[in-house]
Amino acid sequence: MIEFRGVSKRFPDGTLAVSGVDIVIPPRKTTVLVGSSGSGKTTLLRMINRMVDPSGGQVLIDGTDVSTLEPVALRRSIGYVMQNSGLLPHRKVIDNVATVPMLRGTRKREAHARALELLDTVGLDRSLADKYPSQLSGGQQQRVGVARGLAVDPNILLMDEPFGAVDPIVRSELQQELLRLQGELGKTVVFVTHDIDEAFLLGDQVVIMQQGGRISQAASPAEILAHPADDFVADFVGADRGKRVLHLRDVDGRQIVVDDDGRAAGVLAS
Amino acid sequence: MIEFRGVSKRFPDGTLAVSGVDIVIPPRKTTVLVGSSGSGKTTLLRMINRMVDPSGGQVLIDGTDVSTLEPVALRRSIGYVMQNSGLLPHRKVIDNVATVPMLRGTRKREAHARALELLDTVGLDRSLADKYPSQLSGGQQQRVGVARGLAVDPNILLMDEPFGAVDPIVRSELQQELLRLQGELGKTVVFVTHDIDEAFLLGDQVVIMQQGGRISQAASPAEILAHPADDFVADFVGADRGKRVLHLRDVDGRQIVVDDDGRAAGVLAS
Amino acid sequence: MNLVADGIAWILDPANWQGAGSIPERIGQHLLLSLVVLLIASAIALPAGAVIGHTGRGKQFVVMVSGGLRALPTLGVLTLFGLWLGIGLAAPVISLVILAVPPLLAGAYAGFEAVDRRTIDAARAMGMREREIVGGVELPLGLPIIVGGVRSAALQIIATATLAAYVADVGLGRPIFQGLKTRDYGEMLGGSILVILLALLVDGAFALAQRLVVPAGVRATRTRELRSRPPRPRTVVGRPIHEGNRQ
Amino acid sequence: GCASGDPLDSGSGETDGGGETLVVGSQDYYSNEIIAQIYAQALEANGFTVDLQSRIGQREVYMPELESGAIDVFPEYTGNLLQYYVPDTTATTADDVYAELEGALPDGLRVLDQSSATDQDSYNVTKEFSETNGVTSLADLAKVETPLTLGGNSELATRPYGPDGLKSVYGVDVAFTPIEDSGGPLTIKALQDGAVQLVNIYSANPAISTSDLVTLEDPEGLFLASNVVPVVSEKVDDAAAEVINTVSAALTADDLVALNALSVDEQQSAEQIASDWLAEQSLF
Amino acid sequence: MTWLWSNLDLVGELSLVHLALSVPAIILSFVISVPIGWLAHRYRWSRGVLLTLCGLLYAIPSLALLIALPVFTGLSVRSPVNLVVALTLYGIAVIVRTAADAFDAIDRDVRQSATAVGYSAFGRFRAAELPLAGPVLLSGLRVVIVSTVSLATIGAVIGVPSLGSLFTDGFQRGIQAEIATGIVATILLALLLDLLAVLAGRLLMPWTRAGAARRSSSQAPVVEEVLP
Ligand SMILES: Nc1ncnc2c1ncn2[C@@H]1O[C@H](COP(=O)(O)OP(=O)(O)OP(=O)(O)O)[C@@H](O)[C@H]1O
Ligand SMILES: Nc1ncnc2c1ncn2[C@@H]1O[C@H](COP(=O)(O)OP(=O)(O)OP(=O)(O)O)[C@@H](O)[C@H]1O
Ligand SMILES: [Mg+2]
Ligand SMILES: [Mg+2]
Repeated sequence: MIEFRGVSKRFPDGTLAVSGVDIVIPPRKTTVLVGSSGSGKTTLLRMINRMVDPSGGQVLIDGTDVSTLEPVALRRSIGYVMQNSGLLPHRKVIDNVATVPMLRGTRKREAHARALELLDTVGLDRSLADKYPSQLSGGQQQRVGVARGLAVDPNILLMDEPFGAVDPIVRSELQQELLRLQGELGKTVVFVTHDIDEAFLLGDQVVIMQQGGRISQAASPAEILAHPADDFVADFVGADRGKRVLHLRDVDGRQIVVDDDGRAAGVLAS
Repeated sequence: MIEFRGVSKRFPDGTLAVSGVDIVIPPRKTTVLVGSSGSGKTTLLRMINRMVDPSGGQVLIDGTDVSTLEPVALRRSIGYVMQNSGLLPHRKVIDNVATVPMLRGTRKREAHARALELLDTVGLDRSLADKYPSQLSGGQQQRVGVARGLAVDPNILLMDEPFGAVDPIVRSELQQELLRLQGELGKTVVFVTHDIDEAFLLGDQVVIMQQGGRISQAASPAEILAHPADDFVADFVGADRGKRVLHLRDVDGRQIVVDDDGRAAGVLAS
Repeated sequence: MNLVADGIAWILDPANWQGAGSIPERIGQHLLLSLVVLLIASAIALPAGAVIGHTGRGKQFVVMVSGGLRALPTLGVLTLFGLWLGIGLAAPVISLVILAVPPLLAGAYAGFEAVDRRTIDAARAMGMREREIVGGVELPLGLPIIVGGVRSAALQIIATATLAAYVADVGLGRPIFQGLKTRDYGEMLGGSILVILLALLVDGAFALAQRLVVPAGVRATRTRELRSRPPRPRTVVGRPIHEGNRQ
Repeated sequence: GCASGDPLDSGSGETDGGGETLVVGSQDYYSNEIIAQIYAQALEANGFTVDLQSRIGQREVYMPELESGAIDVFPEYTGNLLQYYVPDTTATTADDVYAELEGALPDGLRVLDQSSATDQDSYNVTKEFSETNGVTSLADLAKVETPLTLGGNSELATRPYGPDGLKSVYGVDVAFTPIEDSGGPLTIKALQDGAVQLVNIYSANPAISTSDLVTLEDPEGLFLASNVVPVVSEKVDDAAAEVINTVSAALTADDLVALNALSVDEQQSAEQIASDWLAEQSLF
Repeated sequence: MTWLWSNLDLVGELSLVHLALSVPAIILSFVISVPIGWLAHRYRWSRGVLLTLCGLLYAIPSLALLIALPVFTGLSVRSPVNLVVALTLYGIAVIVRTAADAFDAIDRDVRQSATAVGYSAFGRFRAAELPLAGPVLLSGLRVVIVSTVSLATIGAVIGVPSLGSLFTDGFQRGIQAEIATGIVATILLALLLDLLAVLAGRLLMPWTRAGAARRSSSQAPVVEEVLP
């Protein structure tokens, strides 16, 4: 369990990126932070592995204040996946995946063997192990990024817009893959996105943030849809799909679901 | 009316970006080209103003083969809006908007007066006229880009992922603005996106392209949803939202529309 | 250290400030020579760099020429041309021009190259002609880097123009050579100090110029680069048809 | 061949106490290099180990090294060297100069026998200039109406026989243009092009005859006699001195001009010229 | 040509001497500049000072530096070490800025991800920053190689033998072939070392080739030496 208690962050240049955040992130579930650009999602996420230290409040992991933990050791125990994968471009795929275990002292043979297994886990062919990141497609790179995040079998996996830079089709594939993986592994996943659809798809808990790093609502997707906490949330939830108020319309005998603007959203199962 | 007749494009390096495209783009309507990355959308779009010349086939505007037209004059008669706005960073907003009219010989006073009107048209405050592009937000820059595209009152407006790099909320705002504008002005708009939602929202006609620059289906959104031409289209149309097959579920007495994965899509109007 | 003091004493000695070969005269010669060289080299290198940067063709040429010319030892070129052309300014001017071309070419090329391709693409799509793009977009946006190249060249010219004294009775190289050969190290260091001061002064002036030529709108962005949010990576499509060259 | 040895073994010959290796140096001047080569090859032929360091620049650079013991043998010129130590010397004849030089050298350095070969500074004009102005001696220059410019290495500007010496001894006013090739082709070209009217060329320079120059007489003894003389350190023992003295005795003034001609006109290397000369003289 | 054939030994010897002068200077300036460049990159405030100081070196006429250096080092003017030190200083002037830029140019994301996976500060420098700066550092090194080899000839004027001796000697004796040979030999030497550097770069940075196969745009810039 990760807990934020009255956490704020003001950067040296005066930007207030996060202010007064109280939230509990339940274990073995996926929590998605969603909000528009600059709303402090990344900052919040990075406080968990001490890439950013809060200027006020506390971040607790299983009851321990992270500020008492040694940052390097802490980071090595937490998986981190970012947009553009953040792979080291000068290391082969397998070395990238094996980085953290080897930093923690695992022997190269073992670390590589485990890395190969992880490639299977994330659905990559083992033949890619000896390639450099630049020789992979964006989607493949992201998978490697996930494999690297899982390499030390961490309890916590932080993902910062991991699918932000890939194709819609590939993104959809990766999302399904993540759902499958999470079903198998049951990590505590904290996932950042600015795409409300992705948030609703992946999140057990969705945290909607607004400018200034305040939390507008934190709840399950259905709950948020049914009872948006305020106009901002209602707007934000609706924003990405025009309106979320839907109607049924008959087209050639099929029930098409359309929104307020008459735009097609899908087909009702018959 | 813009017409593509058996148009192909093979780049000097051998890439076949567009192959055998036949399509008619109706006047005063919005046609959206949608497809995943590399499917040839941009290439197709740029054939209209001769930024790319087809290696086979013809592109006709109102019956005239564009290859008989002088490229510079042609481009000056067609509006073009791109991602990242493509504004000249060293010119003030007003000069950016007035660029093409002034290239065509309009006097500075007139061009500036017209540019100010255009700022109104796209919903920008006139006080922004003397700012530089870098001093505007991404959304404002895109509006300036649209204003610039409209500056010579062109019949045709080409838009290449104009809202690709902005925030979801701002994007939604810009989409609404474009719908309003198009309602008022009735240009022939050719719009490129990789976002099927955006395509369905904006397009009178939606053209779905697949790898290798072939057209899978060109029809109205509802038509595509109801009768996808093939598995690729069905997949693509569904891809972006998980699945488009929807069900109704009761949450706290409200009818929530969910998809196959149980993910919330919206609320049915009661 | 007292050598430096000797150098300063030489500079301050009023006897060195008058008559033939006085300090002001040497400085004037040095500056004039440097200026002439810079102008000639610019006339050669800047247009070439601009063309290559604009078209994107011939990048290998820039690498080769700037590498090759840099490898040309100035002393060798100077002596070779000195033998051909005799004493006087011709040989030093030629060898200094060769010295100055690589940074100028590289600067001009890099300046044009550095302009965001998407901006140029947009300008072309709007219907700007190639020369309008060069003059109205690439030149103003690339100017800071181009001036950077000129600055770098000017610095090297001024420092190396001392070698001109090897074959011509010109410039601040004279006291250096003379001091060297007569063991008057005060004179030699005095000359060197003057060259360094001159170089610093000119460098400072160029640094200022470089700031001034940054277009206003571009300067405004400088402050906001704190975070990286790359937009979806995308290709710029096609080698657009330039005006006139119909196929 | 044994030209420059290990490049990173700096000039400090004292590094190891072996004592056998004699460091022979030469000026940055081709003629001097030939003589140094002759010394070196003669020493080697007689069983000495020699490290030849050619082209060490001008006197100002190498003299301190000789004084410090980093160089053991150096071909020098009596007059020029004496002026280096006694700028206001009044000696002009070869013997006077040699005698005074012996006393002027700092501790640790001595000169061996001087050779009859000379290579002294001399002022030259073109034959045409000589004829039109009727100038054959430095004294004649005073009556020339047109302004005169003297060309020579920049150190000439401050030498006692430079412009100041011309003025005080012969009453001749000259401007000075430095040409840094020690009376080489650039100097001669400048003279022929008329950029200068008067040039300082070493008397052993073969260009004086090949380029049809006239060497002006020096009735007042402005220039000191300057004979080739080896300056040596204490490391040079009697046996080595004997070898070098033999060479000095054999080298004549005409020889030197001829050797220089081989270098400039035939473009032979100093090493080659030296070994040919030694073979021809069959001294050892 | 005849001059060259009869003096091949001399040219070969001088080339070796020339190498022995320039290679240490090249290596030294590289080894010294990388940490300085890193400092300039890491601590913004130091950047202006460090880069200006290094740029200043460039303004010192080489002859003056060669004569003045011994005052500080106590070496003899024509000691090769003296020349090596001077060449090293000029090399530093060229490469420090490139080094700083090389570290600046490292993708922020990669840097942050290295931090995020738990590299210590030094571990990150060694395992990520240094290799990633590699291609740009190499381009800086190549400039230093070429300019150092070319500049080393200047030593001939103060009596340090090198290929430059062919210039001073050829100049005095009026042998153009000798000077031309010196020039060509200098260029060949520079190109040879440059080639070695490129090959070493390929060997040490295999990923740059792998990347080039896919997208050629992300290579090191051609142009390094432009002041900001
Ligand atoms: N190192 C920093 N120094 C100063 N301000 C910063 C820094 N990092 C972030 N900020 C500012 O803090 C605010 C929140 O940034 P953050 O990166 O957390 O937003 P975000 O929600 O992740 O946005 P995005 O969707 O663009 O990634 C922004 O205004 C940002 O400019
Ligand atoms: N100038 C070019 N030379 C060679 N190939 C090119 C060129 N421009 C585009 N291509 C290739 O042509 C194909 C189609 O490119 P295009 O940019 O039209 O795709 P797109 O659908 O617009 O993609 P995106 O969504 O990424 O913008 C791609 O494979 C691309 O790599
Ligand atoms: Mg973020
Ligand atoms: Mg595109």
